[in-house]
Amino acid sequence: MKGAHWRNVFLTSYLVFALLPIYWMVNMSFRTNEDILSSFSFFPKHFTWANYAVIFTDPAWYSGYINSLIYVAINMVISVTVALPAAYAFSRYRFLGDRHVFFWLLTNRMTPPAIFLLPFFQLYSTVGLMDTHLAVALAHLVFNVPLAVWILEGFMSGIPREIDETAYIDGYTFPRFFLKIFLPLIKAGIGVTAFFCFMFSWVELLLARTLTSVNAKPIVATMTRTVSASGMDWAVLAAAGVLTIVPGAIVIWFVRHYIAKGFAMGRV
Amino acid sequence: MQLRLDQVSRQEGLETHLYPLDLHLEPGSLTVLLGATRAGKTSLLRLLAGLDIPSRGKIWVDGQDVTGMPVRSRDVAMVYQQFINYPSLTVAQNIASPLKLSGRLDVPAISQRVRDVAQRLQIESFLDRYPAELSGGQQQRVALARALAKSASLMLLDEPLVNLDYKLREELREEFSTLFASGGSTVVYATTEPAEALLLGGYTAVLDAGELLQYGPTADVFHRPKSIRVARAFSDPPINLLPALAVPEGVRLGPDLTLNLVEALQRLPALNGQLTLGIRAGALELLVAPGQSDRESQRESHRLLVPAKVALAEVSGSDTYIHLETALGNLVAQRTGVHRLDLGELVTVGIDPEAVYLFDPQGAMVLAPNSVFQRATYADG
Amino acid sequence: MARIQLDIAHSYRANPRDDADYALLPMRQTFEDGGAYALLGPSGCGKTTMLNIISGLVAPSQGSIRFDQRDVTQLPPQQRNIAQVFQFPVVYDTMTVAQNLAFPLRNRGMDEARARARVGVIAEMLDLSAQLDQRAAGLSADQKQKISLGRGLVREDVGAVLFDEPLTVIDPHLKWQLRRKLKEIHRELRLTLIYVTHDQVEALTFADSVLVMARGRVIQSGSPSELFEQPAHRFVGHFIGSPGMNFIPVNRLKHGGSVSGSGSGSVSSFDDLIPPGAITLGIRPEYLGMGESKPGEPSEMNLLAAKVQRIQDLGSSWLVSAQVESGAEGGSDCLVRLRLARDAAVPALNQVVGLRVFGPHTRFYDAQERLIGRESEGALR
Amino acid sequence: MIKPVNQKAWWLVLPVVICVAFSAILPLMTVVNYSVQDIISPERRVFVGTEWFVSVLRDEELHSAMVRQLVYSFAVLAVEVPLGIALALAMPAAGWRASATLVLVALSLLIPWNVVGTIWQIFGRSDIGLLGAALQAIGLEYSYTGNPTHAWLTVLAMDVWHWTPLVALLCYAGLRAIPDAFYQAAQIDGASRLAVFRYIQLPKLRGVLMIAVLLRFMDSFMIYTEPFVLTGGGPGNATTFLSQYLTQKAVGQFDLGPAAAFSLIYFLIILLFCFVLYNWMQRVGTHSTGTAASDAGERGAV
Repeated sequence: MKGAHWRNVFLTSYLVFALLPIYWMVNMSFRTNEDILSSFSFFPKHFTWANYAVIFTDPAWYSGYINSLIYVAINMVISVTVALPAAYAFSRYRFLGDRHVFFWLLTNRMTPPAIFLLPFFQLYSTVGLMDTHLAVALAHLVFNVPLAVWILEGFMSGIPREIDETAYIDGYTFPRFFLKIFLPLIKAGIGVTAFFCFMFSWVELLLARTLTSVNAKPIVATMTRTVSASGMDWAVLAAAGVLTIVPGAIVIWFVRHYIAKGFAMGRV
Repeated sequence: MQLRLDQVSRQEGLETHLYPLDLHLEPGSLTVLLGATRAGKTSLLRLLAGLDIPSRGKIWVDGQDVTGMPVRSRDVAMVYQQFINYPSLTVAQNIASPLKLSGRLDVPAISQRVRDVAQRLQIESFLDRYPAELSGGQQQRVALARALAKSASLMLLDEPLVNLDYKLREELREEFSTLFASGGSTVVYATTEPAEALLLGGYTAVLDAGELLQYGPTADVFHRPKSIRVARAFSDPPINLLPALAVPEGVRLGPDLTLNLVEALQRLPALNGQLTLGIRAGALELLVAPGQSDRESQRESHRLLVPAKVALAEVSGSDTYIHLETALGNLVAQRTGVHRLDLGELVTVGIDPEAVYLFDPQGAMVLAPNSVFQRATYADG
Repeated sequence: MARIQLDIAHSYRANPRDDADYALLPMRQTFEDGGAYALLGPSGCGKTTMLNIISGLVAPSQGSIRFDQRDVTQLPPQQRNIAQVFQFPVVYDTMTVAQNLAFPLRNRGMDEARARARVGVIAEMLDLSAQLDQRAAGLSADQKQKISLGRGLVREDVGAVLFDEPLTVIDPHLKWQLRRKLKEIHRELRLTLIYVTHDQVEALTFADSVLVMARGRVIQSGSPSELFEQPAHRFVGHFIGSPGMNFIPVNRLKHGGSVSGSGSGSVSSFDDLIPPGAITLGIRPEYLGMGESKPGEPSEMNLLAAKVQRIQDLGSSWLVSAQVESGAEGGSDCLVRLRLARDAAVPALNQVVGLRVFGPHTRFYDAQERLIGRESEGALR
Repeated sequence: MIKPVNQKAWWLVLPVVICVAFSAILPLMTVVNYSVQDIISPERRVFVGTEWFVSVLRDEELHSAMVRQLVYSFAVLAVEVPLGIALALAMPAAGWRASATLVLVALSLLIPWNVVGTIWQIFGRSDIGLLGAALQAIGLEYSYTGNPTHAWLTVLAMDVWHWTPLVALLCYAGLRAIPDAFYQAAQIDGASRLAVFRYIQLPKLRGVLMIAVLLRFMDSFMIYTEPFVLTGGGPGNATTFLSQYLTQKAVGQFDLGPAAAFSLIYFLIILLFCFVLYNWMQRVGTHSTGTAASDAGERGAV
């Protein structure tokens, strides 16, 4: 069929466009700096793991990853936990100012981190949270919690309210119903939400960099600083870059079946 | 459980779902809530369950005021028209959940009870499956099983059959009467279908536009509707209603079409003015060829014959409903069995004075066929 | 306008092994030009699959479909010149009602003027004229479904119009009007109409010829009254009519049939048709009569003793359930139902009555549940 | 059935309100506080009223940054929305190919924004980058560090590369939500591929497109990291968007007052856009979800 043919051509060409830059970085990450600068090639001539070795041996590098994973994890947990009950409230009840609160939450998702830069700096210095994982995790709540509420609310609205009522009639208390009956029903939603929280917290640079200096310094910051410092160690930088993609790639693989649904549900 | 509603009403925002009503259900009785969609059946059920709180009025259970009592602490079970089960639990766990929570029974007792109920509903073979793996009919059986297993003192069913196939509906409905009988709990059953109310028997409460119009033994309500509205709500096919002018010897339905009601009128105060004559499809006689009736018993004497044209012959179950166009207006007649009548075919209908209702200008019933009423005493049993 | 011939089998599995794997077992069917057909059966019987094969939405895994003489097996729906109406309303939200109705015509390049005229006619038929310029999105579910119906009927040149449970979302009181519309339309346009439903009311009312389906087979096809009077299979007897046919295990002796031991009757008049041995007697509740059995006197011949279990008042008639006691030859207990006319004598509860099971409407079924001696039309006289 | 009113529900929302308040409202208040003071040193601060606001609003650089920002944001929408829709239509509907494509397409969304920058930094360099080298090869004097236009285009290309998948996934989800009956009916009605898109798919996608536009507009409106890494806002100010400018002021020059005032103005602008789009969405949303719900209900009834 002709239509299908053109679709595939288009799709393939887009995928090339999407993957080529990434491939290029991967390619570089397996080459030495000299090789990169001297010759131009699609495949690593002198294939080497050296760049990765550097990262895995040098604490300055790998601690970056660990830090990032820690605060992303903290953020994910907090976001989902606080968002669950709120989303339930929004999906099931009307209450004073519900729509305003919802809108207000949205605005936070929409506010440029740049705006919060200063005050966060001040605030966290005064409460002594500077350069801690918690600081970044909390800061990222600004955009992740609204998002979590948004997506979960969508998933929950998809569940008939009669199930809740039946449970109450059967004598379930709210917490018990919520944990035993309701959560299993929105597993997918929780997965997708966690995925999005991970994603936005993992990719954010500005706040993460500003609120940390040494102990909680995230990989993203580490990279930017090496850019400025050492005379452009392209190969290692590329390797570092590749490694930052890996966790995301893994997570997305797990939620691949729900992700489309997740987007649909995200109050969309 | 003895249940009393006392001037209970329900508003949501501006719209009124239920106007103040009184209702009194005897322990162990079966009550059918009959009414069209949006008549207020579901609102009433939700009040009885305690899912909603009445805007005004009180609800008494065994003499104790439960108006504000939360659902959890009430002893009720509910079956929805959608097939509502806990998707994350197996059929067995679904049925067991209310028992587990009540904590009245120990584990072996519970599993025993689950098996019994499952057996009665013929789902024992699915106990380890998940609801999603079952057909609609089976899912609804699970929902029923869960409600029955709880053996709550009040059991509420909101059009439980409406989403099932025609035959499945018939089968389950057949089982209901025995299931309810065995339970001993007070049952309230909402439906839109008059036929269903009749098959279930018990008591019927007719609802229309948020008003409780009439409550009483089902056959009684059917045969002696208080008003036109009740008669309309409780007739399928729709009851035939004709404007009728009171005259000495009976009622005039049209130019030189007068129905002789002398005998009946002797039992009544003098009628006058514009009345409404009602006759149910089943009571309307259909003479396919003039002179020949499809009934043995012919009361040639006072029978009023009206020529008619067939608009549509609807076959429902084992009956044929014939929609007719006549000088008096559109009528519906019912014949047992499956009959083929072509659109436009010419027939004659017979209106039997013994079979008609009369309603006064305010719509209140003044005359009902007495023959049917006497027989109605057979009904409960 | 077309005569449709199917010679197909269909399975959704790659290589079906046994019958269970087939959605449709190998079958030949012919739909005559201009006929009104219904495919009736419980959900999962393959009726919708058959419909989609005719329309071309599904390609049969075996066999061929012919419209008149032309083989259309490989053609997509667009080129088959059929119309189809789906269970749930499908409207193009951004278009007005008129544009929706005109859509199939525009796509086939009919000129504005003619299209508009045609749309007018259809809108008139379905009384949508008032809404023609409204946006379809805003309308109620049944209005939307009317639009879908309209799009199905708007093309005059179609070979057939296919309906997949089109009245599911229509409210009950509107249903009969739409059924009538469909019948009128069929009479005017003489289109071939094929109508899928699980609801016998729909099927028997709408169709001249009904195909009763189960488990991927066509069990019987015939006119509504044939299906009612001459069920070719016990399934049909049970499925058509409500309540379904009564079935009583009987033992055919050399001379005279013995019905589950108690009571016996001569069936000499159709000896030749019925082989001796264990068979099943079928009779519809409408035709099952009671003999006079005054206490003390010996009951008349050919009566089957049964104990009255339940009496239900169906308003226009009585439904009596009675238990037939098992007899010597290990005939099992069975419950039978009688439908008695409003003015018939109604027995009392637990009274033992004599059932007149032999009559012109009595049927016999063999061990394979098939009607015995069907070929002799309206056999038993 | 409409949701019941229940004020107790507030208890469920409270945690969210608290944590967002802690990380949003408090900061905002400090911002307000700064914006009306001149902070000479932590000890010495002077109330200056609206002075900072006035000066910020007069700031030429800000104006140009604002203009650049708007042009950029609209360019982003103009490219990404159509491309995203096309992509969604082209993606396979089911099977392993579907999930594979899904993952590949979504990949770029999971790359830290500065790494995105880095990738393109490398990719675009004419000495070691494929893109740069290629463009050189075909005789273009391409340099995203030297030539403002090139820089701007590169940033745009990067954004398209980075964010089109979001639009695509949203639309993809929207498409999957359309019941088959619609396509079947269209087939029966003899609709062309184009008609199907025009009368079924596009209308059904309205809801999701709203979201896509909203998200993309807002996110592009606050773009910071990628250009920061790639071009550092240069050459000149060619790729200095609002966030860059703000950050320069706040962290770079550390003059808190103006930065705070700027932040507030920035925030209000965003809030305005948000409000308009949100209500717009609500209207369309209620409409489209309304039909969706009814469909669902009907499906529930079978």
